[in-house]
Amino acid sequence: GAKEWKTVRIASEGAYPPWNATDTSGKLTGFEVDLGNDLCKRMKVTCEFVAQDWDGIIPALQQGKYDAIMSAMTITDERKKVIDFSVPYGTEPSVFAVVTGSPLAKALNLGADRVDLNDQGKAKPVLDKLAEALKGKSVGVQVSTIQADFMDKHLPKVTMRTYDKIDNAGIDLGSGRVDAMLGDRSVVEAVVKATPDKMVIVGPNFIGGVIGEGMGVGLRKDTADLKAMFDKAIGEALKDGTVKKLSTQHFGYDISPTK
Amino acid sequence: MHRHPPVSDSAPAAVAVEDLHKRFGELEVLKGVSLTAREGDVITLIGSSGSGKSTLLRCINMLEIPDDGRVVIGGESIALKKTRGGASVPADSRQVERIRTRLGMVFQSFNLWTHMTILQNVIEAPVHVLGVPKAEAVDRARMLLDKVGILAKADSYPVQLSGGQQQRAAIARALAMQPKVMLFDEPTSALDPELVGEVLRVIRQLADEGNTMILVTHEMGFAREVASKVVFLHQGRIEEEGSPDKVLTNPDSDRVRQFLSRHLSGAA
Amino acid sequence: MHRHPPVSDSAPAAVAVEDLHKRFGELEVLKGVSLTAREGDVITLIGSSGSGKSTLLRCINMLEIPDDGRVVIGGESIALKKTRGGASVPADSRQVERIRTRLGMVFQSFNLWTHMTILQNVIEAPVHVLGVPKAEAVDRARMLLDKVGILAKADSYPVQLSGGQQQRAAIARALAMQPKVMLFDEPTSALDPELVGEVLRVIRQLADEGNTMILVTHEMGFAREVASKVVFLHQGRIEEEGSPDKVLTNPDSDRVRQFLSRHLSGAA
Amino acid sequence: MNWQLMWDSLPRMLGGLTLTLQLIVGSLALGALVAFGVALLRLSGNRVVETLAAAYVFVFRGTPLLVQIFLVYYGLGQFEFIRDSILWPFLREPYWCAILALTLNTGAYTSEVLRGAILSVPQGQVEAARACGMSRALAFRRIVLPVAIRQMLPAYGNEVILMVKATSLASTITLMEVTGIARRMIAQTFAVFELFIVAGAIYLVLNFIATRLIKFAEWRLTPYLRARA
Amino acid sequence: MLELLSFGPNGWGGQLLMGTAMTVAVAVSAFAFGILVGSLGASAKLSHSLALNVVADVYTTIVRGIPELLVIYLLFFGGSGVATSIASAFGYDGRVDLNAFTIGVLAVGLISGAYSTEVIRGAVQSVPFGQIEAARACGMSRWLILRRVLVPQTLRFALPGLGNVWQLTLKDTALVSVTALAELMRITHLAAGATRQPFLFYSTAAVLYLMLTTISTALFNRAEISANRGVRRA
Ligand SMILES: Nc1ncnc2c1ncn2[C@@H]1O[C@H](COP(=O)(O)OP(=O)(O)OP(=O)(O)O)[C@@H](O)[C@H]1O
Ligand SMILES: Nc1ncnc2c1ncn2[C@@H]1O[C@H](COP(=O)(O)OP(=O)(O)OP(=O)(O)O)[C@@H](O)[C@H]1O
Ligand SMILES: [Mg+2]
Ligand SMILES: [Mg+2]
Repeated sequence: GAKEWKTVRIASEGAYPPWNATDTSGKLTGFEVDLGNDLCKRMKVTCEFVAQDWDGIIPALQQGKYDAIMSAMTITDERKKVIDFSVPYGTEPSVFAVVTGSPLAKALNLGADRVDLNDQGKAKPVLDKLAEALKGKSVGVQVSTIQADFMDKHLPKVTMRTYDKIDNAGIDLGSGRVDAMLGDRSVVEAVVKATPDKMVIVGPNFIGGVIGEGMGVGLRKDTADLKAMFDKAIGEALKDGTVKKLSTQHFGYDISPTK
Repeated sequence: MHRHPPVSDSAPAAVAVEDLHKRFGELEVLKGVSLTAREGDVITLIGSSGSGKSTLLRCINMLEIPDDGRVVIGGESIALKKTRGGASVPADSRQVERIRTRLGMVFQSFNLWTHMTILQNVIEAPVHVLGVPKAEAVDRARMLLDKVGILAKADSYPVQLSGGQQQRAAIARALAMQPKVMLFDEPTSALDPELVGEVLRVIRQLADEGNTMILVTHEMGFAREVASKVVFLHQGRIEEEGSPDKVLTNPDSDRVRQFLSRHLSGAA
Repeated sequence: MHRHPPVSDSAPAAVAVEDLHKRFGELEVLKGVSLTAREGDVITLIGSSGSGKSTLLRCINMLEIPDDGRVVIGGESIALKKTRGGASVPADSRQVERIRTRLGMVFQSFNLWTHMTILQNVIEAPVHVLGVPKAEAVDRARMLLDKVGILAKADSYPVQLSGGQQQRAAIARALAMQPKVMLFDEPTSALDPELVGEVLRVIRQLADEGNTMILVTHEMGFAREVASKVVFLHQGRIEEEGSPDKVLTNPDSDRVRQFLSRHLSGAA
Repeated sequence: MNWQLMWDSLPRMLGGLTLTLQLIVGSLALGALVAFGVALLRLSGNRVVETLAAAYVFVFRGTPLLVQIFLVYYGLGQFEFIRDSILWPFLREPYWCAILALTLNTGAYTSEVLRGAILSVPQGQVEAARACGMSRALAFRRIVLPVAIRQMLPAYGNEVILMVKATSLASTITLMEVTGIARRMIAQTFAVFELFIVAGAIYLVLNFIATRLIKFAEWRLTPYLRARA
Repeated sequence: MLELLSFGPNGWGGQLLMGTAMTVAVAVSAFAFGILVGSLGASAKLSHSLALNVVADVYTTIVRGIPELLVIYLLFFGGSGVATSIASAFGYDGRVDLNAFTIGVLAVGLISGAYSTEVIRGAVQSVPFGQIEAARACGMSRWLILRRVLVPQTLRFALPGLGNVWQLTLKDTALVSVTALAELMRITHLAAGATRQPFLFYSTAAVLYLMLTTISTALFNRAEISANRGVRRA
């Protein structure tokens, strides 16, 4: 029988600002925490946020240590095989960054602002050009991410280096061990901003395909009722502009998913 | 000179060893030894190096488990059983522990506990095995250390003692248990003549109080003085046994005669 | 009976100890000992337990560094210096090492190397210190082990040996270096009379070949047989020294007389 | 449990075995050299040298290996003069950074194990050697070291096992050894549990072999202990 | 930059301090638990029972042989299940949730215990046999010999090894960060991520770990000195 939801325990990494972070008093903060609290209010349940390391975040959900994940987790087909997702509450393109003035800074200017990987016809020529430009180069990504999938699928011949944290890829980009890095736009921006004048974001924003349909709430497969509740609450929050408001507050721009 | 009187045959047996065999790998060290020590007996084991004297003593308190034969202490036979591998082991380790409290042992290599002072070495077993109150054990220990002349070293650690001092500490440790039977493995090897005389006196006193002793020695003079019976061990067998006068002066066995003839008569 | 002849006073000094002092913390163990051993001398150190005999031997080959005084080996004085902390240390460790190759030592506690077989124990120093070819060292080692009667144990490890066998292995190890001077700390304590006679013969032979020996013993008979000079140590000082006949039969000192009177004359 | 996935992942993970083995053997061999040198320095009697050696051991024993790898790899690359030096071609490579960090780490631990073993050799054994006229060095080489090495084997066995596992941290600096590959596959399948168990089994087998080798060495080198029985 | 380490509202000082305290709490509990397990393991290994030998051997081989992270994951994901089924065997139904601290202590303690087993076994075997024989000859029971002779002497040989195990345990607690327990390493990750100052925080963590090491090394040295009394010549 379906259980009556009174409290919902939500896990977040707490180390991926501005999506989620931990403040100096040890409390979880960030866009997803604010949004999560809003969603819970709509669902008439009490929210309880739990910190959980990224590596074990899916298995611990399956184990029932908490009921939902809000941790900038992109909805992908692979992940859907093991857990359910709500409708997306945010989306972010993936982008490359390189060292200022490196030859790649020019070569990666592929003449497109936005590439939707679902649109194979348009994406193909851009990806070919990209592969050509990165031939013999190395790219740093974070382990277990959609960007790693992107490299595997679209740039299998390019050397990929995987890092625990995207920040570390940034450090190696700075010291010249990798030629480029690839990550979620907001996070890459933060890395670039932390080392002013040293790095730049180049090339198009990649969306769709392996980059996924955006970030959703991760849920166990046996809690369809909770998924329905989240879907409904997210729909409302998108409609009445709450998502936009919170996102502008945390990111400086709107990350609401575009239909 | 005070010689030890022979103990009457009717006195009860304190230690009886029957047809003991012990093997180390290929080497058969004891080849069927039988021996009886009655209450008040002082038995001296003599024999050449490697003849199995230490091994025999160690078998009596089960530090080595005999492959065959019986050891009976105060009428109680120590039960042994065979493991599947064919090795002998005590059937009941409680029994062995209980019996050992009645057997004192002084090792050829002393084996003082290095992490304890001399006093602690001496009170250790009385306090923790017999449950003697600490204060009482300390009093007795100091008395014993005084008796063997190393009271001044009570708070030293074994490494700080000379060889003879260690040996005397080992003797005091064994006496502190007030055992009915004492096993001494060359208790005077590191002692000078004066101290040998002192140990002799202690042993005699213990024997007079009805205690039983089995001791290994290389000093024939000491053997003659102290023993009620002398046993000569040769290649794992008893070659000859009897009163000191008999064995040491007028032995039947050629081997014993040869052994004694090599002895430096020069001394006195 | 073959007694050791007194060595003439004109023979060169093999070992000379001058006004040696040694302190362990509060305890002054040697309080100014002077002693000369000429080539071919066999000096026997006797004295009660704790009187400092082992310490004196250990000072001679610098296992203990004397606090004061000199040690001269074969005319060469061992140079000592003081550290800032006030402790004595050898000025030149090479010199000490070189001199030690001429000094053999048998320890009271044997100190065989447990990780080597008996044969390996004996050839170790000749091969690695003196550079004797291995085959030659093995031959000599087997000869020595045979001499002390434990050739059969050549491939056993020290733990597998009886006390007397270990002691004989230690003697063989010391002899293998063919030292000019031997220091023996109770070399017969674990030996039976037969073996004592054997060791006596070895020592005599070495002395006849002009080697020098200083040995600690508790066996007065042995001391009398073997020594060209007997030294009685008492509380860190030399109480009396002289020929065996003199010291052991007719001592000047009351202390020595008392020591000897306690000796069991019973033996022979 | 997804048994099929576990079975299928095995060949891919074994692809990282060569790299894992290189890291293990390389850092253990170099680490043993470092340890030996450092143990000698620590017993040298020279105050300055002893303090320096002790400081090295202190720092590398006192901080998590993860932090050490991180500081060696990301930290050194921060300095302009290192990037311009002749060392950069080496330090640029995560492979050499991993070997360097692992070597320094195991060197510190092993030197402590060795030092403890040296100090535990009974004094009488050393005295007997000195009394034969052996120099400090010779007595050390012939008596102290052989006894110490035998004595330290169990503790060194622990260290070897630790190093086998420690190589898995090389994945944090982008090396695709067994764990690196496992994590990459987790990124694709999210089967954390299954894939870590497969990787764990590979390390278990490696360690099993390592412990048997150490046990064998222990058995070969200590006939005198067996002699008791 | 140092403001980031301060104790003020914008500084991570308070968190780092609490993280350090948590690290110590986990490490000490796990080490103590590990010594207990290690003593049992060592006695099992030294016993004459083949079954106990095998059990102890399997334990040390597996727990030492697989990466620590896996042990922690296994307990993190499997521990509650096991605890729940144990509880239900005692008639309690409902889910037993082990908290992150308990899991951390159990996991790190089991790892630490496997290493302690080996250290203790080795130390027991280096106690000279004569010392035990002397105790047996006094009629001491196995337990008494253990307590009065074997343990004090073993301690002397085991202390350096246990010092190493302690260091290991202290640093293994860093891996418990995957269970999101707020110990030093996790706080460091978080602070580094939030402030984008990885070097500052990783170096600070290194210094904090070194401080813990300094204190514990001093304690171990004192223990060693007292355990070694009477061993070397005065
Ligand atoms: N390392 C040490 N620390 C403290 N005291 C010591 C040390 N070594 C020896 N002593 C003390 O020095 C004194 C002399 O010891 P030594 O070993 O020289 O005696 P000894 O004459 O050889 O006696 P024994 O005949 O019993 O062997 C003894 O009282 C002993 O306790
Ligand atoms: N653990 C052992 N392993 C193998 N052989 C041993 C062992 N213990 C003793 N032996 C052998 O058994 C024989 C008898 O040894 P034991 O110690 O009983 O002799 P002993 O008569 O006491 O000699 P000693 O007078 O020299 O002390 C010796 O040959 C010895 O080598
Ligand atoms: Mg014996
Ligand atoms: Mg002495």
